[in-house]
Amino acid sequence: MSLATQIFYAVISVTVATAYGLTLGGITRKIYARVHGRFGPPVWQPFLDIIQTSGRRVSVSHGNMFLLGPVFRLAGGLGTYLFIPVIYGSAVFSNFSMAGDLLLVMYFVFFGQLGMALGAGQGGHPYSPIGIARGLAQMSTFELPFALAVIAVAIQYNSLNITSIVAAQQGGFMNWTLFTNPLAVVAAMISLLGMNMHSPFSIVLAPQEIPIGPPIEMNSGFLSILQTNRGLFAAAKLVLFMNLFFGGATNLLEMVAKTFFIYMFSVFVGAAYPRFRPEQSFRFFLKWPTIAGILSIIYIAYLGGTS
Amino acid sequence: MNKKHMDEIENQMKLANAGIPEKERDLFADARPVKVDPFNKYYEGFLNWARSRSLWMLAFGTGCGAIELRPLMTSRYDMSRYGIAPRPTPRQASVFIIGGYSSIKTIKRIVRSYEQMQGPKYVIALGSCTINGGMYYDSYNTINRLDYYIPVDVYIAGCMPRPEALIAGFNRLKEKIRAGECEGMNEYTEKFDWYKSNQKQIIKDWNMPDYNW
Amino acid sequence: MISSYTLILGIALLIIGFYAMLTRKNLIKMVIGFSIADTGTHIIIVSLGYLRGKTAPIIDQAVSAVNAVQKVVDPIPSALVLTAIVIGLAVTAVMLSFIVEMYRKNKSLSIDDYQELKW
Amino acid sequence: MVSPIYILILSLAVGFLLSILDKGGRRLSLTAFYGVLTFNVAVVADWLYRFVFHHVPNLVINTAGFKAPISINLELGVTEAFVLLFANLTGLLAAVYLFRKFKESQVSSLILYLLLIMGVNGLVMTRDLFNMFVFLEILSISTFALTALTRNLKTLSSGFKYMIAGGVASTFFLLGVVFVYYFTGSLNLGFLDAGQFTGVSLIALFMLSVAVFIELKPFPANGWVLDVYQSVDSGIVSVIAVVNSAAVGFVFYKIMPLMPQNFLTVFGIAGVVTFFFSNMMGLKQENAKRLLGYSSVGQMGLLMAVLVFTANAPTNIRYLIIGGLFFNHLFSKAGLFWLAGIVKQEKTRDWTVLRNNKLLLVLFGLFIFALSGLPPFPGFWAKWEFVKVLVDAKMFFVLTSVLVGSLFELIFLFRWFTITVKEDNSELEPMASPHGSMVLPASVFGLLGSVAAFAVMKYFYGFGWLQVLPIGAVLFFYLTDFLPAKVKGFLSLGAIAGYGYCIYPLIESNIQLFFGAIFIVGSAVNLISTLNRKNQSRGFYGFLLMMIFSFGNLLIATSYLEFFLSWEFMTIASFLLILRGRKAQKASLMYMIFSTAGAYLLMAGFGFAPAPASASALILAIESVNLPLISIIVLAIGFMIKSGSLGVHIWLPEAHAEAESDVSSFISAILLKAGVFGLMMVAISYVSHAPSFDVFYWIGWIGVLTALAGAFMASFQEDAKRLLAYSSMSQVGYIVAALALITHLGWVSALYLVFNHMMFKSALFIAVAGIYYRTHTRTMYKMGGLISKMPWTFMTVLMCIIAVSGVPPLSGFGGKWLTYTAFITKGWYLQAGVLFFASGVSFLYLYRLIHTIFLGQLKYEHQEVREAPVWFIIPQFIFLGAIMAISMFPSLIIKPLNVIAMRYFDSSIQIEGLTIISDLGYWNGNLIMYVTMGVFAVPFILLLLVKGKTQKVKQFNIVYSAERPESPQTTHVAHNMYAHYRKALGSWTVPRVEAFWSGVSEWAHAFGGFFRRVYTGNGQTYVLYIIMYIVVIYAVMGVQ
Repeated sequence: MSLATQIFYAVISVTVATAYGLTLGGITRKIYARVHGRFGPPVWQPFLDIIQTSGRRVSVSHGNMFLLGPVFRLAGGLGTYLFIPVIYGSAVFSNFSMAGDLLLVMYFVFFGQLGMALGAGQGGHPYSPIGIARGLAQMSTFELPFALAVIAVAIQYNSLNITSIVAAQQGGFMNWTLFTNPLAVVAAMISLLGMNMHSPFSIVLAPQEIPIGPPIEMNSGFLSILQTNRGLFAAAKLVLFMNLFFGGATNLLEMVAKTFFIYMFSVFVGAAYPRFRPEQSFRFFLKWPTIAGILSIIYIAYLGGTS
Repeated sequence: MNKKHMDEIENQMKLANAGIPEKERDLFADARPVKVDPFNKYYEGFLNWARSRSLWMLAFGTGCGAIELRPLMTSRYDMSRYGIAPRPTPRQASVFIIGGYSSIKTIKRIVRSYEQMQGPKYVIALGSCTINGGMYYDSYNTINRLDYYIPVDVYIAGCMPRPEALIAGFNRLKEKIRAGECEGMNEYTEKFDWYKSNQKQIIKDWNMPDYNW
Repeated sequence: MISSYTLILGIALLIIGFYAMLTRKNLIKMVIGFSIADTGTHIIIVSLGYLRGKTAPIIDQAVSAVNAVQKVVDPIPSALVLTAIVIGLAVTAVMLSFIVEMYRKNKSLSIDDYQELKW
Repeated sequence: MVSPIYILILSLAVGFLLSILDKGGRRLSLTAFYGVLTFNVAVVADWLYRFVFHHVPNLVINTAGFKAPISINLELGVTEAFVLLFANLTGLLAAVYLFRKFKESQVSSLILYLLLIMGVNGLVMTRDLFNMFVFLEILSISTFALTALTRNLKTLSSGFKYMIAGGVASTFFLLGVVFVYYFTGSLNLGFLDAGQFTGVSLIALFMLSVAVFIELKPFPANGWVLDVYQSVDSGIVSVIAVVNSAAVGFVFYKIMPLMPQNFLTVFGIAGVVTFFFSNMMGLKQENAKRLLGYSSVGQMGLLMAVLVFTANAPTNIRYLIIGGLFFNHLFSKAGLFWLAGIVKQEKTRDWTVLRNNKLLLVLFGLFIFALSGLPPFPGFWAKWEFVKVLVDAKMFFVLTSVLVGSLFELIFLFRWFTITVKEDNSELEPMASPHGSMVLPASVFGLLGSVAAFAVMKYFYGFGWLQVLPIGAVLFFYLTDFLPAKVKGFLSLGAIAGYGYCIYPLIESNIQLFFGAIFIVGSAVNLISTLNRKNQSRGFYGFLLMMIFSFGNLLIATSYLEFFLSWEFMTIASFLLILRGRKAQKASLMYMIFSTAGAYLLMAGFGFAPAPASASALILAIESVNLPLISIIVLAIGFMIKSGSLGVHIWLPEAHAEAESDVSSFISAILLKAGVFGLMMVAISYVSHAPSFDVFYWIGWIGVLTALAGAFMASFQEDAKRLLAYSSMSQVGYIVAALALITHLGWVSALYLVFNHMMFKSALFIAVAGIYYRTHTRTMYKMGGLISKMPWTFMTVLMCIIAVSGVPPLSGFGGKWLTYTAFITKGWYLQAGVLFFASGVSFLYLYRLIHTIFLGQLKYEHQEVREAPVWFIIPQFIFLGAIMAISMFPSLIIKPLNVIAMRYFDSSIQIEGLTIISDLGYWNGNLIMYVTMGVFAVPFILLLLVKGKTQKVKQFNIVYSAERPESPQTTHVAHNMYAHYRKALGSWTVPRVEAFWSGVSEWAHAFGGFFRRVYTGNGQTYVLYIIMYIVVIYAVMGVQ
């Protein structure tokens, strides 16, 4: 495959993922509205919002790092997505997954978060660091159960290569990690709640406490970049979870179906629960999902698991 | 143009920021806001369409009318179906709803918040008080006409206007946006000195920069 | 071989001396105790060298150099004790001179009053 | 060729004549006095020279024309001559020291002094027990009288206690002598042997030996001597502590052959007990001379123990141990007592006045270092060999007590040292310039100690110049200290280059080369930052070079001793460097204590280890050494102390934070790696000789928990350097854990992390140094918004924190990838989970570091701050360049590391082009870099398209709930940034280790304080102790 083809495929892949991610965002808002007893915005509202924010004629910048923050963020989202093979067996959607394995994906997630944190930090607004401090602290805690789950998966399939993990889950839904290693999936799905930052783990944006936290100074084009990333990054995370725990996907439809349901899990939880205080959230992650993660490792590694 | 001349022009573009103490002057930007024209007619038309369908409202209840925004947001009237959403920071908001009477103390905050919004930005003035002072017309502490101080796009009369009236106001705003008539942002820049002198006339403790970027 | 009475006397004096040193608070009495113990030591030494019925190890008219070995007690303890007495005397003298000085400085003869240095 | 009998005769004769001579003027009598003392030294030195170099047989002097046993005889052999030389020399120097006193005092003190010296000489030489008693009494009486040289209540009362105690002891001695005679019929040592003492006659021997032992001041029957040490004039005390003790100690040595084994064992143990308790009680002591007293008493106890316990050692080793300890104690203790007389300050904390006089300060340091048993002084070698002897004899109780006691001693000595060097002395009156006669003796001993140190190194062990080089560096820069700092800095750079050139041929393997790059090249680059120093920066470069050369010497050390010597040099140098920090008193002390504890463990561990068979460098030779389990454990703990592992890490943050800014980078980036190097050495032996107990499994856990705890602690720091210090701890935890995997991939990742950490932590510390240089604060919340003022530094910090955190595309990710892969492959799953957690937590402190310093609100006082000086920027960018290079082309570093690790294991990774493939996954750093660049460019262009007309605003132009910010201070969120996290973690964040160690310290001090209550100050009690001590010893020995 030539580099040009690869880049072309990547562009398609990214566009689809972004569009899909944004649509999911719209659906979320719709569902939230329905839970509230409202009609809710149209599903394509996120697209309109992006156009609106990109269309502002002026913007303010607090400095170079502020300017680069959103760029880092979207680069992080793009990179994360591009290092994941999205559809098993598809050339178009295999992205740049030959650059690295699962560990690369897990660490590339931080690329954007770190950059965004720096950009927001230069904004000089006190709410930004408060939000970031919460975000980083929460991230450190939900990464633990997620890492444990990933380790369990790596033990189970004896690989950190996402493609081979997906390959190992082919041939019937009973081969999915969901069924072969349910504890790991429990741990990972709970940490997904934290990653998606819906209630009860929405302590970073927390509109009523620290008006949207880190991106409080983000405006116009900067914000539109962040909004784009929200869509793309959400898709990337979902695809990763689908690959690791739900047997991956062999076509676009299966991908959409599976990721939709994975996403709906956090949406429903988010619509149903009020927000934790920061320390409650941290403690929660260090308690139940971590225990589940440890148990999954014990189950897989020491009790013989499914092998 | 030589360098000296350039510097002179630049200095003219600078704001004096006389209200803030010497020590803090370096901490505020002193640039003058400039007029920014639309890029292209058709492109602007497209953008205006999107803007009209994605109105981000600054969650700043300046007066008693803010009480009417709650039913508007919640299930009874649900503004979100029109693409109207509250935003907690003026940096991201595009619509500023002045919720009724503005005391001198509040107008200072209104000016600051308005200036911090990134254009194109729109103002909906709510209730009689913003039009002619309403029941506070002779108050020592309340302004009578809001558009002396910031450009207003839509007035919604009434005391109080009901959420239905608000929705009607929003629809009027949307029409105006789509028609390209909402250039309050540029109006403010063009008549910047006039607005400033009006504002400074009533705000005595002017301890902020002349333009709050 | 040991002339037990003198030995017992010596040991008794030694113990009395130590007892005095341990129980008397007065500095001079302590020195006296030391002297008594010293004397006890000397008696022990002499008693160790004493042989019943023999004479002092001085070679004169009574004891000729030839039969000295049969007639005299062991001369070495006696020689030792002479030295020890001298040394004991010197030590006692130094002690007493210290006590005089100490009394001049502190106007007290009780050992309890000289506890400034400790720990 | 003068017979030593003339020493006695002349001393006695001149002693009697002095009062007559004094009539002719004090000058005359003093001339005669010093003449005799000099004569003594000359005679003994002459004899020692003959004994050593011409192998003259022992000299036996018969008196009164008869041979022993009829008459008293004296004997002078090499040991006697050795002891006498130093006793007489000390006597002479102490007399010189007392010169001004002697000029004014009564002539009788001169006479007494001569008698004392005569008594010492006689005591050492005589072979007759009763004669010994006589000399002992001569010695004692003259000493008693001399205590009253300065006559005040304290000296008199302590002298009286001394006399009472001495009287009791001599009574027993006399009884012992007589009983010996009674039972054996002989008083001459030449005609006595152990076989003659059986049954009831043992009592005679018991009395004799216990009396001598009491004279040697065993705990607790030694309260009187402490009072004497504290109160009596320093000159006289130096004589009592050194000369008298030496003589009496020698008496003990002479009667030792008579004693049965159980006597010896009890005395040896009593010696150890004395050593242990004296030093423990010393912890609480604040009076300088009394402290020295405790130390003296302890040293004598140690000497007794050594005499007893080295009986089976080879002769030359035994001489080295005994002689080393004896000489070490002698010259350092005498020197310190003399200094005490010069300083005239009672409290140790008032010794700060010593700083006025550089020569005395250097001497003080020298004596303290010698007394603590640090190289190159003789005590070090003695202790090293003694430990080996004890280990071989399996005397672990003694070993432990001696090492712990030594540690106590080191603690109070170094506390004293750090106080003297650092504590504020503005309120004290400056010290009067001392008279030359008082300084001379100490200087002579300082010089003598150094010469002896050099002699041992050169002639006993035959070390080459490379091993001596660290000391050479210090001396060189001591002499050229007047040069400006920049010149010295460049000289040092040149010296490092030269040194590297010299040791390069000695390097035999890749692993040495790798650590050489870390130690030498890393140091050289770090050294650039020191070029920013102003003025002369006295005493800095010497110690810096000493440290760097010691690093290098570690690499090429071929024996345990060489390794340990370099290790100790490194410790000393780094201690002195840390001590330079403005508030580093406590930090450096803590560092020294922990380092020394580690060093003692190493000493014991090396003692257990069988000697390597091959002559190549230790790191290679160790491969074939089968280290016993205990050795592995002890060595590993020793090395882990140096690398700051959890539990023994508490020195680390203090030392890093309080050292000077440019020193911290050395400590963190390079010094910690020395610990890793040591641990690697242990692991190499472990690879081929794994014992049944899996030590490295637990080391792995410790490493992992260190990583986590370090990250937690770092997140809660307000001080930038402390934060970096805890970060170092965390990172080294990773390294240790990876090393402990004992797999190919584990070692590759450990070495990769070592390299990486060296670079980014150097750069970070230098960056913080630059910031400190400009802002004069390390407290992060006092900074903020510096990005606009120090963009280059920001750039470094940004890149480095990306590298630390392991975010792709920079080199840190490689470390994470290798580590996790290695852990999962090995099967250490839960450990990997903890490491993941630690890595997540590391984001907290990294963000805090960069945000609170560079982002947020710039403070008023920093409006005028400029970019850091270029000397700070250059090394940062050198490291940054290296980081970028290995990020771009990871195989540059992975390939050599792969080769290094393949020496011990089969390779577990394949390198295909630019992709590195493990059993579990793969990683292509190059492609990641390009993809990252690509995905970075796309949003950047996108942003330029959509951002509209952008106005650059300033720090107060923020939305602030429709208000304006009050001040930068109140707007900058930085203080206690992770309060919620701390709250959530609750008891996890309680610094238990600190609490534990402060508890240990408190308990040790409390015990010291408790036990020293036995010294009530009452002379009568002391007599009681002596008598009870005799009874107890009697009971313990089981004599009928």
